[in-house]
Amino acid sequence: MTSLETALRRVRASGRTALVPYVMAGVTSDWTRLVEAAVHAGADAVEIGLPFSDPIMDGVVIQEAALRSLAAGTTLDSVCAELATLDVDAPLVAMTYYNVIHHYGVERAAHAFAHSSLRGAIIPDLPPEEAAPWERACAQNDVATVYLVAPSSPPARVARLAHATQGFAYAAARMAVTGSASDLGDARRVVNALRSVSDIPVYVGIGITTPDHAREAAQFADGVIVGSALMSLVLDGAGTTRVESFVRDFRRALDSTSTP
Amino acid sequence: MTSLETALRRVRASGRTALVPYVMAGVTSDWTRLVEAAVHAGADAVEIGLPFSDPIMDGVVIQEAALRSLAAGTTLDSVCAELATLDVDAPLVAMTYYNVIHHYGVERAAHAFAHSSLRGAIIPDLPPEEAAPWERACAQNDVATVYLVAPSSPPARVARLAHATQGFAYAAARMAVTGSASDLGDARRVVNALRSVSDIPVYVGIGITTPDHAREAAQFADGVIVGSALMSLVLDGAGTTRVESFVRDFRRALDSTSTP
Amino acid sequence: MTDLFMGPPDERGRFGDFGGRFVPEALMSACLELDEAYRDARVDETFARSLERELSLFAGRPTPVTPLERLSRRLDLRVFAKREDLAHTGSHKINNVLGQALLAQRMGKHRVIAETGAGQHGVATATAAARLGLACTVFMGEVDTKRQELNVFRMELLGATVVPVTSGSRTLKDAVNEALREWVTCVADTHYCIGSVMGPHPFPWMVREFQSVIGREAAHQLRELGVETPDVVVACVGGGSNAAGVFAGFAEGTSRLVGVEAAGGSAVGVGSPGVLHGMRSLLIQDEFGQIEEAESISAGLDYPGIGPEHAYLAARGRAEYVTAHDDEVIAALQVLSEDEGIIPALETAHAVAWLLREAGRSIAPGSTVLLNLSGRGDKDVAQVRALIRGES
Amino acid sequence: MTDLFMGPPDERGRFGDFGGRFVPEALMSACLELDEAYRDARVDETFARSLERELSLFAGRPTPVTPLERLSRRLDLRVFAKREDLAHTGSHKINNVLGQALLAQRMGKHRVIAETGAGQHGVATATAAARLGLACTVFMGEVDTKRQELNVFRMELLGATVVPVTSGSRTLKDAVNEALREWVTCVADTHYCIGSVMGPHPFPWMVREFQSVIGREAAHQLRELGVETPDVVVACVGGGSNAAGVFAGFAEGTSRLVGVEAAGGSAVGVGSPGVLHGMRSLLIQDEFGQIEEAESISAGLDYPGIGPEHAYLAARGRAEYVTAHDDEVIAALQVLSEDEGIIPALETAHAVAWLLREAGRSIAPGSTVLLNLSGRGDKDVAQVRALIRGES
Ligand SMILES: Cc1ncc(COP(=O)(O)O)c(C=O)c1O
Ligand SMILES: Cc1ncc(COP(=O)(O)O)c(C=O)c1O
Repeated sequence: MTSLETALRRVRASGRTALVPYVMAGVTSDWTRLVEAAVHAGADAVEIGLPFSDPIMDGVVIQEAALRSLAAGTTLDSVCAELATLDVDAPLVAMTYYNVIHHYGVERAAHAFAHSSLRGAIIPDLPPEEAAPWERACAQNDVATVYLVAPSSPPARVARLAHATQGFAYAAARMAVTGSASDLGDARRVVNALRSVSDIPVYVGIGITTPDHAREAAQFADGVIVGSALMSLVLDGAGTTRVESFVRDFRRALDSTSTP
Repeated sequence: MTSLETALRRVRASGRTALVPYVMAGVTSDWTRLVEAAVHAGADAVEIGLPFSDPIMDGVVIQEAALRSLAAGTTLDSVCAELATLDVDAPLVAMTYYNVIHHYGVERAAHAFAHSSLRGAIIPDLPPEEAAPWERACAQNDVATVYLVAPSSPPARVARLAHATQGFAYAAARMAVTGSASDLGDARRVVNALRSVSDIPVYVGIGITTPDHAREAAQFADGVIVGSALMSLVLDGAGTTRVESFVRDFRRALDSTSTP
Repeated sequence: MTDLFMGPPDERGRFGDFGGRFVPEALMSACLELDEAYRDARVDETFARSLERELSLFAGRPTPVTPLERLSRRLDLRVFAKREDLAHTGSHKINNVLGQALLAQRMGKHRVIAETGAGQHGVATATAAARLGLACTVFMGEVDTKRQELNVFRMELLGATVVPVTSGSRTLKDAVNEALREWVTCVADTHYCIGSVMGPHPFPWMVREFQSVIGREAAHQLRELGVETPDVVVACVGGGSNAAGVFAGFAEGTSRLVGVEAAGGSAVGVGSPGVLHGMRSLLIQDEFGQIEEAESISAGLDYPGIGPEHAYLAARGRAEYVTAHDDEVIAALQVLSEDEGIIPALETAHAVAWLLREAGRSIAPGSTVLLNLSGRGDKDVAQVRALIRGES
Repeated sequence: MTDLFMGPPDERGRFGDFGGRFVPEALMSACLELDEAYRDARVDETFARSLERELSLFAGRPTPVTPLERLSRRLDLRVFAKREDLAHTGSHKINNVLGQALLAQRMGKHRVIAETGAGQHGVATATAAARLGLACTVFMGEVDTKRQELNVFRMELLGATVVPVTSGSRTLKDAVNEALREWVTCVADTHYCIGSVMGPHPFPWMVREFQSVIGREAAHQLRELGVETPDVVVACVGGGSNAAGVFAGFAEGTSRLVGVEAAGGSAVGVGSPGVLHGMRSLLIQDEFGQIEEAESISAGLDYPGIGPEHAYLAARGRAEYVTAHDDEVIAALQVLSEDEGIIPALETAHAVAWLLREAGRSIAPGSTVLLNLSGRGDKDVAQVRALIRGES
């Protein structure tokens, strides 16, 4: 079992619904401070976006964040170097597109992630069918390969993805890119499908915009991922304080439903 | 023999090279005065243009004269009516396009011409092959049907045209529309071809712009037609005096070569 | 209807009272030479083979006959389209110019001249000239050269010289005048490649014959699609070459033949007999025989006359000539585009407009209709856009 | 060269190391469903017949192979052109969209979406959708919607909705991104009709198969013209669909296969392996794996990648990929126009430019060359005019 999964199972075991905010690396010059603020406010893990020029699973907010980050010169190396200066307990999970990894080299990338506290990676355009080299490299470096499950995934595929995913399973609440709508969509159905074949922690993402959504998701999922809502604030100029209070609001909402 | 031909043969018999200036009817409000001026200055006949919207054998000068005339409301009837007020000895020859005649009615037109001292008609787009009804109408009204002969006309055709033409034969000096170039072109060859099959008076036109041309043509032709050069003056504002002196210059040039 | 329609004209180039050869003497020899050369070529197998080769290998013939299924459902008819829009350069014009350019070459002429309105015939002529290595000059009303700048450039790309015509109304009619004036000066080495079934004999006949490949192909293709004789054959009419071409395949049968003119350029509807551009036909003219301007949104129909054979077919009742208004035309263009994925030329849309209007009226439900799709609308898209948006 | 080139890819959609299916989970089922539906359709005679019918009756296939005699003389070669410019909508794009639209219909989808750069593929897709009665949405970079206003209107006339894409560089690459994003939301009833031999498996294979009609026809037509095996087969390459289509008819033989990319968009020349738009192929990217903009005067070649099968053919040396510069391209467009009366698309002119450059160099005198004339230049005339006049 990956150390990410061990950690996240521990969170679930503690009766806590996991909160996973998303921060695009390099979106601002003090982005690592934003990560710290999120953790300080109660994040159980943080998704770290590594920007890609053509993020096909992302809506306008995260696209914009990626463009700003790229314009500022962000690279895989620069992110890893900056993460090295971070001091947070919560595990970090990279989110990027395969070309960034492919170009860097899968083994080098897994190695670099491991040395920068990135304990997992979500690569939405890398399905398990294409992932063998990457999975091998991750396995050697204790980097969890996290897969998404979509509302359209048929049962056999849910089983396959549930088996392949590590750390947690990412249940997409809807057929849409990030930041699209604002409700829980098909989340419950996707989560249940996963539950029926696996006991890995299941987190819901895509469409979680408000603490209310989070509270509702907490009824059936092990965690929630909050991406565009947070990045939208940051694009509008929010600093650490605002980020901290935003994340804290989600934390409180989740805690209000947790069964300790 | 048409009365036009009788008159023009008489001119030739007198040892005089015929001078035939062209005046577009209606080009100015005093156009009939221009005709009189031309006759006064020594014209042996005058070509009277009846304007047509699409004068394909005419160059820019006569096109422009036709447009002005049409814009002023000139019609076949108005021309005939105005000609009735004219008092000149020299025979008048209409020059127009077939649609004007066709639309008016061939018999009516020949009749109207005859009653307006128009004793001949040049219709460049009406070849003898298409002219039977018109020739009949003209015959009944003593209107001469004048045909053009071109440098491209082969011998058999020259003979045919020489036979069909009445009054005079119009020898086109060149393969061109009126007002195109300024020299005698193939005139001599065309005239000779006509001479070899007929003794009808042969006049040269198309390209006779200066008294020198006229003098040269007089060496082999029975007459010259001066169209665009004169109309060009009129378009530029020349009145009766200027027209008279212009025609007189041609007269003098012709007379200087005549063999009385 | 036992007459033989659409055979050769008489000796003098007449279709009944229409046609003939009303040209200046300077052009007479050229017309006679052309007549002889054409009569000779049309029975010459080598010529037929060269033309057939250029039509198929270069111009993309045969063009298909397309069953228009969605439009048919809309109109409760069985509509088929003869797809001249797919011929090289985008309309039927190429059929004629290839024939004439090959004939010019055969006659030893090394140059062609042509008139053009919006530029379709000019582009087609420049194309055929480039293909065969002939020099080419195109006369185009100055007004049109400005309206259709891109077609001017197209002709220039093809190596042609475009001469803006500044006489008269500076549009198509004047371009013909100017081409005739030019031809007078250069008949010896130049062929005048006229763009429709008009002009002096043998042009109306010859151009119809070159275009009749449309009707021959279509009759054969319809039979292959199970249609022995279409109830209706409809085409737009400017000078009338595409209509003549398609009618030629059906004139001997019982099909109803319909030519659709622009309401603002209806030589049959409002015209009267007259003589212009070398032919006796129906013309739009004033009470004094002065030719008037045709007016239509479609440049290709802006001709104040009609080919003499059409005047004859109208007089004899073998074909009927109707009109379509500008607004129906735009609507028809939209219907065909949306229903069938074919944006027709504005000219062609006149025929479509009549079809939309008459389906279920003078065309009985279930009738079989052959629509001659004379050209594609790409050339008209900017204009249609402006018209729809009310910008012009 | 005993390998069987241009057969089906392997189970995972790979041509050697290239291809595959790098898509978000939300699109995985759609890709699998499409794969299955396509495998089923390709062996179904009814499907084959419908496609064959639309290609011939609607799109005008077969397009001819034209011997380019004057160009051949100029170059001391025997050049033949496969005339995709004569296909409906003016390029080879229609072959692919008709196949995909019929497949979409067969899969019960009632809507298609597509990306487009300059608009050719968008117009083709809108056309096929209109013809079959499918709804259609086309994604087009905002920059391109402004550069190509008339193509936007054309698509609208055909009943399609055009969505300007404001993300990223607002051009073709971003239009693909946006189409994929849209597809995620509507896979159930919508087919993504991709415009070239790119994207996730089965697209590169399927699009090549739909385009292979070009090569099949051409091989047959050349034989009829007495050419057993052309020495050279040359095509321009954007995504690579027209090249793949023509190569497919000759890959098993000994012809030299040449793909010509724009010098400013040479995925083979300056690209490196990477993953984009669902495929592993050669891409133009920076040292960090960020995709770069392709730059060319020809919008249809402005794609920073190349179809995976081309990457494979290049890697195996079965085809070679070369480039042409903007100025040679303009000159080549002029030469073909003047010599043969065919104004090619700017994309196509890249292939012509290479031919002009290499005749007598790497192409021995007297060689037989098949040029894939992928499209007509009408769409480019305004741009070419501005370029020649130095206005842009
Ligand atoms: C597409 C199209 N159809 C019809 C016409 C009208 O000509 P005609 O009546 O000779 O076919 C034109 C003339 O330019 C045209 O371009
Ligand atoms: C005429 C033409 N040729 C070529 C291309 C390039 O596409 P592909 O490489 O897929 O054939 C395009 C694309 O729009 C095109 O319009």
